[in-house]
Amino acid sequence: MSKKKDETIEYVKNGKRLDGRGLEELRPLKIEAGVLSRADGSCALEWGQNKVVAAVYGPREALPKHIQNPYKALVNFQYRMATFSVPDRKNPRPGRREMEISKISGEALEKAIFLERFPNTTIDVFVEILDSNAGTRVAALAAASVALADAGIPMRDMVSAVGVGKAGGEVILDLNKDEEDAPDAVDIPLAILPRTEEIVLLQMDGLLRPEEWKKAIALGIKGCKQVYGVQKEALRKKYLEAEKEEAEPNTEAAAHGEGE
Amino acid sequence: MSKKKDETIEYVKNGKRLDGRGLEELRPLKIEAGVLSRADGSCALEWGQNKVVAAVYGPREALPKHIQNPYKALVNFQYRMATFSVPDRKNPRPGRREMEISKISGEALEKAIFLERFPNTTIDVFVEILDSNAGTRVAALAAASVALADAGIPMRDMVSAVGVGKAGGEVILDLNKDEEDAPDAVDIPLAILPRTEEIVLLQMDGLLRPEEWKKAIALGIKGCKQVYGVQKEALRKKYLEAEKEEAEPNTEAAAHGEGE
Amino acid sequence: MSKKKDETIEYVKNGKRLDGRGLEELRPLKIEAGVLSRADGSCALEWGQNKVVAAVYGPREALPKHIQNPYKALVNFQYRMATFSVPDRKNPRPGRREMEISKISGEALEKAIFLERFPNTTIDVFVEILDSNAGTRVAALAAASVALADAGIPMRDMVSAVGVGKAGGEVILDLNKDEEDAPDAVDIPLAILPRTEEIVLLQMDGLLRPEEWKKAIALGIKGCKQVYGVQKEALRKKYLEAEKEEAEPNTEAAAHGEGE
Amino acid sequence: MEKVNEMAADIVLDLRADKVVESVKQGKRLDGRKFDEYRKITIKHNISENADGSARVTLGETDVIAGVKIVPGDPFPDSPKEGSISVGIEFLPLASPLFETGPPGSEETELARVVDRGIRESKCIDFGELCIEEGKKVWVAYIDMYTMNDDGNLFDASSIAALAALTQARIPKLEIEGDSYKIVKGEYAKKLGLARKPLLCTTTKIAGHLVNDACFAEEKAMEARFSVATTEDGYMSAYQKGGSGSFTAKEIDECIDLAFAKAKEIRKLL
Amino acid sequence: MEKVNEMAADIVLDLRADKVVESVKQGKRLDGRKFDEYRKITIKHNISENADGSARVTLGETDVIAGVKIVPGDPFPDSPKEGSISVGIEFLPLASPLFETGPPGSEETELARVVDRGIRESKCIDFGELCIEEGKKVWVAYIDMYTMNDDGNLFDASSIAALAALTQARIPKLEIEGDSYKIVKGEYAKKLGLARKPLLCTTTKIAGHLVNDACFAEEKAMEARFSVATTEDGYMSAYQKGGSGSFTAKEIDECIDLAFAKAKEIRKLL
Amino acid sequence: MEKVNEMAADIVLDLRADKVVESVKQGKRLDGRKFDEYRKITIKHNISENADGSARVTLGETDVIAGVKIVPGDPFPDSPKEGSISVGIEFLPLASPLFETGPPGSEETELARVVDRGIRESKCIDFGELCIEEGKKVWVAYIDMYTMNDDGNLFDASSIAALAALTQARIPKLEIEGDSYKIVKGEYAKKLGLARKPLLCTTTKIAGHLVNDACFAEEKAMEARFSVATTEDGYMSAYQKGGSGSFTAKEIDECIDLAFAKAKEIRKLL
Repeated sequence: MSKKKDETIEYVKNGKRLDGRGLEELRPLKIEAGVLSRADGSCALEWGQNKVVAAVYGPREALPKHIQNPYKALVNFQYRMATFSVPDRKNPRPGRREMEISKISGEALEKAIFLERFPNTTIDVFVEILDSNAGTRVAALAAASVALADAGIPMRDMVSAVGVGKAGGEVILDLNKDEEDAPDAVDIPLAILPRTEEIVLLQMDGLLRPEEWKKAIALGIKGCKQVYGVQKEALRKKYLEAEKEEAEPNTEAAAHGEGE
Repeated sequence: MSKKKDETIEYVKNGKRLDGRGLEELRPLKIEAGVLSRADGSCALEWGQNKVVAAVYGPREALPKHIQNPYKALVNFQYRMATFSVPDRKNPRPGRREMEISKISGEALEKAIFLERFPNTTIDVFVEILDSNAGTRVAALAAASVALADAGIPMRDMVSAVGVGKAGGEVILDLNKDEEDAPDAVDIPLAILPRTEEIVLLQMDGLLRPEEWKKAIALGIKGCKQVYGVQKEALRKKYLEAEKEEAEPNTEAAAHGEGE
Repeated sequence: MSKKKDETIEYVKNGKRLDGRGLEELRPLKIEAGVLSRADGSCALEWGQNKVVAAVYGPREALPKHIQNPYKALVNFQYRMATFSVPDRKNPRPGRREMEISKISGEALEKAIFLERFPNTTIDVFVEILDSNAGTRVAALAAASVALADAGIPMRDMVSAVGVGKAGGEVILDLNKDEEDAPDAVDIPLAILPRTEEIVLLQMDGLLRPEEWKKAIALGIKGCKQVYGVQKEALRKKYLEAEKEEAEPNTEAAAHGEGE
Repeated sequence: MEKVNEMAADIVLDLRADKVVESVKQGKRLDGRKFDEYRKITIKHNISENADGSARVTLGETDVIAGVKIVPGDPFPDSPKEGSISVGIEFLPLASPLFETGPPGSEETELARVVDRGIRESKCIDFGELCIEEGKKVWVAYIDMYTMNDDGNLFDASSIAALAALTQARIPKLEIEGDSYKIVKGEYAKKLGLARKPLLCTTTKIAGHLVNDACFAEEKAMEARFSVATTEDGYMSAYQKGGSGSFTAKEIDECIDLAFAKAKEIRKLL
Repeated sequence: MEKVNEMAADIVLDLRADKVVESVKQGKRLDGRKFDEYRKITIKHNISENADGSARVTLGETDVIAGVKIVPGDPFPDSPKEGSISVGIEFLPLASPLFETGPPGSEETELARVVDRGIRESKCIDFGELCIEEGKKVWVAYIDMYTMNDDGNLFDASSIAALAALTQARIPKLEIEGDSYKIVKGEYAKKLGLARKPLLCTTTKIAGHLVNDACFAEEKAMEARFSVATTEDGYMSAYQKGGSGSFTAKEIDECIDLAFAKAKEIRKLL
Repeated sequence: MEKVNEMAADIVLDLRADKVVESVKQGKRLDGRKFDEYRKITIKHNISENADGSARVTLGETDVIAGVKIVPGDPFPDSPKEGSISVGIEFLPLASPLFETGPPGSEETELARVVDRGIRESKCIDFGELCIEEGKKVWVAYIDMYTMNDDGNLFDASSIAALAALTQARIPKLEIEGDSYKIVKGEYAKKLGLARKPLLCTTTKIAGHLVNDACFAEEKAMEARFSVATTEDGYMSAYQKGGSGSFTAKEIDECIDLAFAKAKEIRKLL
């Protein structure tokens, strides 16, 4: 809850952060689409120490029936952390934090998907955090977005996400855990539709001045677009592989294709 | 659970109780009907330190369907205490005590309502205790009864309720918390239909002799009738106001009328 | 969890065990069929200190409907322990152990019952442990099997069950609690269809060598057949009594027959 | 052996309830008992060796088991010198086609709490005697009841079973080592003393008549019930009215008289 | 008094939402307010004597209660010298036909956590002052909110209620006896100090327009909402975007300006 | 991309199960494997830095993750000098269209308990070594497993993943300050020693034939399964029979032989 804060650390020195990054530099980001055979779409994402797997099922009939919306598909987003993915073992039962993140992440995806094409259905998005070091919710959202595209769900745009914020007096991109524990830390999870820059997820905690916010949002949008590049590349790679596979059909894959 | 009892207190002295009341005197009782706009009927009640809000919804379709009774409406009573309404913070989850009170309070209302007119429906009665000092269940029932009438639910009679019992060797009306903690305390929540004096709720705990009971029941029925007076007055006042409002229609109220 | 093990005890001495039994000897076993009037079939079983009551309801409609199997009846087995049936008071909520035993015991019964005759139904088997001293799951299964027969459920065969295992270096039948706590204890719950010797339940925990297993399974099958004898005798007795009752009809019993 | 349709079962219950009402109106009960007559009561003690006290009680075909476990626990902050009791019941699904598995419902909760009050408020157990070390450790007596067969009047059957189990209950022997406590398995320090024997007697109102020890079919036909816990020295320690009907004050007085009379008879069996 | 059909209720809500949208497009709100205008706000303090601080807040017909209980608890292992707060809300079913009884849902959880962050991150409470004994005991301030009537904008109403309750909250008097602590009932050591007064202001987006303090019907018509907690000394301590729609960066800036301006007005009422 | 109808999905599963049975009757498996042949096994260690040991295991397309957290906890009263283990699995809904969110079901419980027994009963972990202070504090090793993709034989995949995670697991460094314990984040005292390497091997019975490492379609067609945990020094530490069918004693013997042989091969990969 309350973080132990070391007041003596210099979070930024000569334009470099504790881990050697520049102020506007992302941690290494690796995305792979289509990693699970049973899901309709899936994605593995590594972002610094964060390790995330996302899977999409649907659109499938929403059950029980009384939750169905006759005008559009529901988005059911479930963000969960493995018990061992955090420094202190997490209780296996989903907590309030996971519930809140799931809710707003689902809402963040809604604008991106052509939901009205699939009335009475649900699109289930499951994300599991296997390892963590600050920024897992934006990692989860970025992975979910790729998994949706991998599932062939028709979308207006990707959802690209990044953390932005403040530590040691500077506005910085993609805070890691040490930075999130800074005495003056501000954490701003942000997600946008990269083509229109529409903001679909935005939270903040910490003490922030409006003028700092102006810097942060500009940097955040820049960061989201970098993430967008990696997302697109992952999908391009998957698409090329799929084309290759189609050219050389693979019986083994066919034998396991019942789920799709 | 077990109460700390001070053996040296004189609970009744010269016909006066610790708080200055006579043996057969109620604490101050204030009832207001129609205090919430979304509910079909509602009531705010203050009784000594006790502070209660009741709301009624229905008759509305009972769901899930398999709970429906084709011969009559169900009464679903929910008595709940706010976490801060008691000396030690209450666990927010409903406890066994709240479950028991809810059950018998719902049963106490059944005889008063023409349930057979509304087959397959449920009449939901929600009562929240905001502050407490002994006697909240009878306060809840008195408030619920007014809220039912406010909702226009057809009733045979009000349900009027009071606590009666014993402290310091005397049979007294409307015990407060100090009296409930007396070493010889007996607490008897009682509810009747005031016109016929039929008993619809009756509990007791403590050590009581049959001869004391005879005194207590007579006093209790007297007390219930006093409560009945205040209930009727609250409804009369609401009815007069409603008539006044009808004479001078109010657009603001109309704008919020969708729930009714 | 971890058992306190006394390393100095001689579990077998001159072919006799701590409680005086021979290596291949069962504890006293008593079975009575048809002990509860509301259930469709029932059984009381005492096996050493173990005391078990089993009841069967069904085949009855499986609800909610989506669990129904159009080809066969479901078997819903619920093994539960009373809070006071064990040395340390058991939490009243069903635990993981009870859940596992319920699952595999239900599966053990499936092969014995002509399930395909009762599509869309459930056969509910409830077993309550009132007192325990090692081997309650096999006691439960033996009792359940008799209760099924008592309910008139058509069966291929009984399910007969026994514990077999190792303590003090010897392969022994029907371990009691002292033996289960031996430093080298191995516990093997076993259930078979006695006519074909088909194994329908088999678990083991402890450190066991394959050659010890060969001895154990032979002994276990022998033990199951002894249990089978007692099961048959209980049903024969009930059947004779039922015949007698039919000859001299009893109005009192008739008055309580609504559940059957 | 047919697939029982739930609606069909409901209709059967309604028909039986109608018959009960008709019969009571004519001054008779379907099973021939007088209005204030209990069914045959059996009490079997010590039915579980692992319990610190236990009993099985039948009222006709109604069958309830109670077991007591006395366990070291933490005192409540406002009574550091007192132990406590905890009473629970589970309506086991083996006892009735109408009982389902799940967390305790409102009927179970009501029953357990009424039995609890009858015992607790009678002061039959001296909570001060259950203190192990002031403010640190006390004995908690868990009284857990289970239904085996429900043919009506579970309130009285449970109350008798709970009291019968308590009369047998023994407090375990305790080894104190520094600031930790350890129960010596299978050994006992002494019996749990009972200063009084509070017993609940329930009277139902069927077709305007007061009827004791209602069987299952009679309960389906009742308007309301009233339970009173009485002691051998002339006290009442709990009341509970249940059901959608009502009682007059005069009827309550009759119920009280019945409760004293019936409890006196039952107490002899303990 | 008719049996309300749920589907019928949904249609009514949809129709009202359509009207809201039409009206907003024409620059008007159905109840005549300006886009940035709040409904009448009332704050009533100390509505529960058993609470250590409490308040009831209405925004028009929206009605929320908050109560604070300050209780000794265990410190978190990584902050042995600090107390803490815990914020919860229950959408009581008496407040709306759409609320059901049950464990907290995702909407309740979101609201409670946003109000929590607004308070916690503003550092208005000095957690160090809530230490009783380092590593052993600290004060935990439970802030529990309940909806009484939902006519929209529960976020802001809850935030105001929570802050109003906190401004009144007092820390109980404690008697320390050896290594146990006992609250002296009804006596207090001091007020809970508040260094800042963070308040949440929520702006909704309806038909592309930014609208404050949305009533229930307006919420049904909104695309998205954005909440900002601001302090009197020019800081923001929490953001939360909700809903399926989006905001531009420029709109967010406007929401922030509105939040500072509106919170300043509301703070005067505390 | 079509809306999948559940009934349709069931029919597809039934058809595939029929094909599996036909094929096995002819001595073949649909994917060409021999009856006793496992799919390709991969083991990836240390997949989570925050875990004290972790691994990801694939059996063909079946994909399971296990992580270990070693945490100070209270000893059981009857073994004050011994630490313990706790094994759990969650069938994550991302692994299969048939898995739903919710509390652990009976299949998850069975799997976790069988993996637990295989490890615990093999005595591969010296619980005495997990003692921190007798009667006060011990280490508890939580082994939590998650399914990533279910293409059958989750039992064996989970058992391998759990063992692989344990082989890597390290006991955290502990600072003892008075009577409180604090883990030094990111530092370790030593590896968790493993005296044996118990591995579960599961044989299914399909159309009367014994088949190892059943894929998802084969599991739908199986009559029963039998799992045996074996150690490298010739012991068995757990059995579990599951499913509605039966085994003969002779078949069990074959399953045991297979389990020893297969575990020996798999152990080389660790």
